[in-house]
Amino acid sequence: MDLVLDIASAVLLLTGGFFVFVGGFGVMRMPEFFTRMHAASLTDTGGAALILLGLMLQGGLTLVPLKLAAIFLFLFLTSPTASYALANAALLSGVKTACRNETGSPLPENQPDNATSRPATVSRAKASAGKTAAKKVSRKAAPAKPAKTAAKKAVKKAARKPAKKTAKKTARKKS
Amino acid sequence: MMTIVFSLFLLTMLVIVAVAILRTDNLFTAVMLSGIFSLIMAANFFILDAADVALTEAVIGAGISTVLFLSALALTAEHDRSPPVGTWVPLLTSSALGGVIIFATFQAPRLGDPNAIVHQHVAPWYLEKTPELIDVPNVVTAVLASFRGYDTLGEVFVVFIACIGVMSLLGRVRPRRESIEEDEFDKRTDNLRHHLIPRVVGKMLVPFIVLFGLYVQFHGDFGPGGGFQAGALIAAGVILYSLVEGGPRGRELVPEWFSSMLVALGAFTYASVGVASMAMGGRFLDYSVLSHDPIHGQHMGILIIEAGVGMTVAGVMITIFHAFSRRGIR
Amino acid sequence: MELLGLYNYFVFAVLLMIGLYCILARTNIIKSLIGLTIFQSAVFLLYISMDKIDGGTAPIIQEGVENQVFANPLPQVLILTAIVVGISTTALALAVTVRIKEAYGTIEEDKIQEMDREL
Amino acid sequence: MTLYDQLPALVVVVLLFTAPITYMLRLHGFPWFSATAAVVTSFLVACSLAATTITGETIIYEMGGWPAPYGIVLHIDALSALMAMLITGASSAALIFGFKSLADEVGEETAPAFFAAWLLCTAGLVGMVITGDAFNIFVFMEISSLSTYVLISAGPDRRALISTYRYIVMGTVGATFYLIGVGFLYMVTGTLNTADLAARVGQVEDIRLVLVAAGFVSVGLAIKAAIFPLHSWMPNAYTFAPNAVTVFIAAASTKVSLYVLMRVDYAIFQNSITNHDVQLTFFLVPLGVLALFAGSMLAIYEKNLKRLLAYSSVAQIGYIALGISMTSVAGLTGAIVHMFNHGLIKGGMFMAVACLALRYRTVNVANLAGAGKTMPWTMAAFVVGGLGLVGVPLTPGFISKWYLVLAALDEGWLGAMLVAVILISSLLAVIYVWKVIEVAYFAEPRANAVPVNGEAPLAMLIPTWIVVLTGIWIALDTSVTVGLASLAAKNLLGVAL
Repeated sequence: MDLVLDIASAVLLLTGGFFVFVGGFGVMRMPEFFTRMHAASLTDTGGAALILLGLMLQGGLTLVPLKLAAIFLFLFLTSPTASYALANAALLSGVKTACRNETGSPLPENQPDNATSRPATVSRAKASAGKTAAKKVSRKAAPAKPAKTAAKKAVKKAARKPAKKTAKKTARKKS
Repeated sequence: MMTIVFSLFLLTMLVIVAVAILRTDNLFTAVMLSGIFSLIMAANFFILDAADVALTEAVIGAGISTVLFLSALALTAEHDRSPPVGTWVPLLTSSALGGVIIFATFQAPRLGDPNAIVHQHVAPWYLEKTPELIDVPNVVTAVLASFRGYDTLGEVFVVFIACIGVMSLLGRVRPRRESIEEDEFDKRTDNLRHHLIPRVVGKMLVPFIVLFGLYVQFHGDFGPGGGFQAGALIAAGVILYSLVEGGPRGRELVPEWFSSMLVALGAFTYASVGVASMAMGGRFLDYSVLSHDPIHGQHMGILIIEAGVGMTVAGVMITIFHAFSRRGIR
Repeated sequence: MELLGLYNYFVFAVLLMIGLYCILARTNIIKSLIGLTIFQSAVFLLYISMDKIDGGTAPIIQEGVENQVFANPLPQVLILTAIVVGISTTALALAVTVRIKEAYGTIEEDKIQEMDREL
Repeated sequence: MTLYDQLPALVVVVLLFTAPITYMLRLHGFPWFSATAAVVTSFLVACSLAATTITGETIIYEMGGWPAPYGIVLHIDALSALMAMLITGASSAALIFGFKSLADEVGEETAPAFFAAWLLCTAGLVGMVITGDAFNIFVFMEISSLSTYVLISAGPDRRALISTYRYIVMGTVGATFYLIGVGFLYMVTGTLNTADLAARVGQVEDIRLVLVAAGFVSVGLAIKAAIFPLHSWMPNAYTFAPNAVTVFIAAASTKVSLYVLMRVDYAIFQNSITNHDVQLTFFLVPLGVLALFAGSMLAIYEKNLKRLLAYSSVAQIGYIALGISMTSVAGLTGAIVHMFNHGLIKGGMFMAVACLALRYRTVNVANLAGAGKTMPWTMAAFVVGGLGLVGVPLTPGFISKWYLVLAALDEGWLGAMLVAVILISSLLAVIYVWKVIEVAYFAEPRANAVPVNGEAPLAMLIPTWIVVLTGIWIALDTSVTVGLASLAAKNLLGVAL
């Protein structure tokens, strides 16, 4: 009977170890913050859970598996919250994702003003900031009608500038 | 053999993190790395069979000291723009220091060799006599509380002075010059309020952390644990609550006067146990005179002083955290 | 092989060097304090690497387990005290740092020295 | 266990016990009163301990009832009793003297914290002096240093904060060096009790660790004792601390580290490291001579009166280091007596400076012009103290210099050189004392720097003059101080009594 237990816990421990390795490797390889966090949370959830399960099998019927279950429950509660808080703080402080969708253009939600999971108060402030930036852009573009390339450059610069400005403003307002 | 491999790996990690702390310019990263440094140090202690010390280092080194550094960072500038100054003199002195030590430790006993002098002289007496004289499973708690109780008394008063110092430095109402625009600082400490998820999960965890702290407090005689770890754990629970709920709510939960009184009460309890044993005819801190049967007296003495230590450490950590977080708000 | 046994002491020496260098070379007060904590943690490592015995376990005596080899409890007691001394000194130093920031407006030691020299 | 047997523990326990009480009861004026009561009782207990140890008897008190190498043991002989008397005496004098000057510097709100820290500073210093356990010295060293940081940071000037920060960093590095030294000693002998260490260090065969341990302990204690090259924290700490605090720490705190250096060097390393006395002379004599000259020169060019006295303390600590380096009974007696006498002289002078600061609101030497006329009694106390620094007969300074010169004479050519150094540095002391006297008595009083209402209050003058008169009294009747000191020197060197 304990041979089966040993084999099962060995398998669990190995896969857990593999998950941790992949997570660590992923953190190294991923291009920027959010994807890297995705890889790290892989270690937290998959790796830790499997290793704990493997150890529980080793523990037999003593108090040890109960304590390991308590640790598992604690981790099960805290690590998703931690990664949520981390992601939220990163998004608010204006960390931009460098990802592209298949067509190569920046992902729609990359634009700061229509960000998804933002509590109501913050997004209203952001929307107003976005509108003023847009008004400024149109005023600047209108008078320079003949130098179309200059306007296009201004628009592109303005688009980039407000993104940076609003990000900085929200960072100051938020942090 | 396995411990050598594990400790080899962990010690190298330790040095890498220490070098990273030295080289990074951003203070925020340096504080986070120092938290990781303490955690690896705690793992190292566990491998070297020091369970109590590993628990203390994890709670105090990784937990409380990171929180203190972060709250100090919130009140001061965050970036360390200055490059190292005149690197020759510090480099010379520190490498001379390191060289002397490495030169000396060639004659030191190897890790774990049983016939080192350290394991011959005083330690075996403790291991034999504890079941006989004090009858407490955890020998470290027996030595900490009874055989060398005078050291721990001094220790409790060191923590007591830290609380006095922080209160006298940061206690008074803030002077006219703000170190940082105060409304922005309010944002930082209170902005977690409308982060729904951390708030809900945090509030759910706080009771269990405090419960675990009390378990460690009274379990100190049987397994790794005791007054220091328990006090720091309870303080960690209260600090989590005031982080998640915002400073003012935290101060409502554990008011300022209560936590500083807790500190003075803890130190007073410890000293009065000593004086009580003097009054009962024994020497200072001699618990065996506290009750009819010496071993029962030892148990009672250790229990009371561990409670005193727990009260003091919890009170100090909470008072210091509130002193720092209150500093930002008028 | 026997050099491996001394690895703990070498790491202790290296950590002392890093801590002292960080205290002396860096002018930012909080960075020096982090250097101070590293400097103190190195000493904890020295004491605790003394208490290890081959095949020993944490010194908790369970009944019924015969001729159990235990690690040496004395350095652990000393280090429990030293850790709490370390955190108390750090807490006091951080409180002084906050007051220095309010009094001088900066926490760079060289700028503070200039401010004092003008007085 | 009569009360008489409990005395060794009581001298520390009284202070430790009242500290939380002072902090908890926040009645008006109560903190100062409870602190003074506790310190004065502790002073009386220390005097009774000195009375028992003067007969040559060493008191051993086992903490918690556990025998010597396993539990912690208090080891009180003539030297520790003398030092305990110095510490508690200086602390009670500074507290009684400081009632008015502390009232205006330490607000009502922080008074409980301040006086609890004062009690714990005294308890830490006394605890270091009477304990017989190497690690316990570290714990009480931390208690006294942390509370000294708190006391200094209570200073009104903003520069008190930056000097506290520097003192924290240097003090912690010093204490950690001492901890490393004790760690190596423990690694080599397996015990922490000083008497047990002394017995077992001799049989150690790998001598390298013992040498490195001696090095670390000496450097750590040199930082805490502000011996010359490692003294940079002291002048600012003394200058910007509240006046009453400077009186206490100038008289007692650096002497305790010198006491620990003496006890560690002579009790533990003397009979274990071969030709230890040559190494000690090689380590302490250059530092002492350097301290004498640099301290006096810095004092001569210093404008701030408190920093001037701090630099003169660096020079006087050089004398004590010289005394320790001469491994002879006369040399050690000279060092121990000078620790006690210098504590008295410097305490009295800092009290006079505090009176001047209270009235003139400044300690700049130039602004104190004409102080001799407006505050005659205070300046007279300062002048007597200054003569003590120079070592004029009839002052305590003369006694200690006499024993140092006696010891130096029988050290051959090195001794002759030391005698010359002692005489030259006494002349340098004349220069910087005269500089202050000249400004006080012969210069025209400045228009703007007129003191509020003349002489210092009586409540401050009486303690100052009590300290100055006790100085003169022990200069005349040296039975107590020199008696205890020579007894202690014989104990340390293991010479037959």
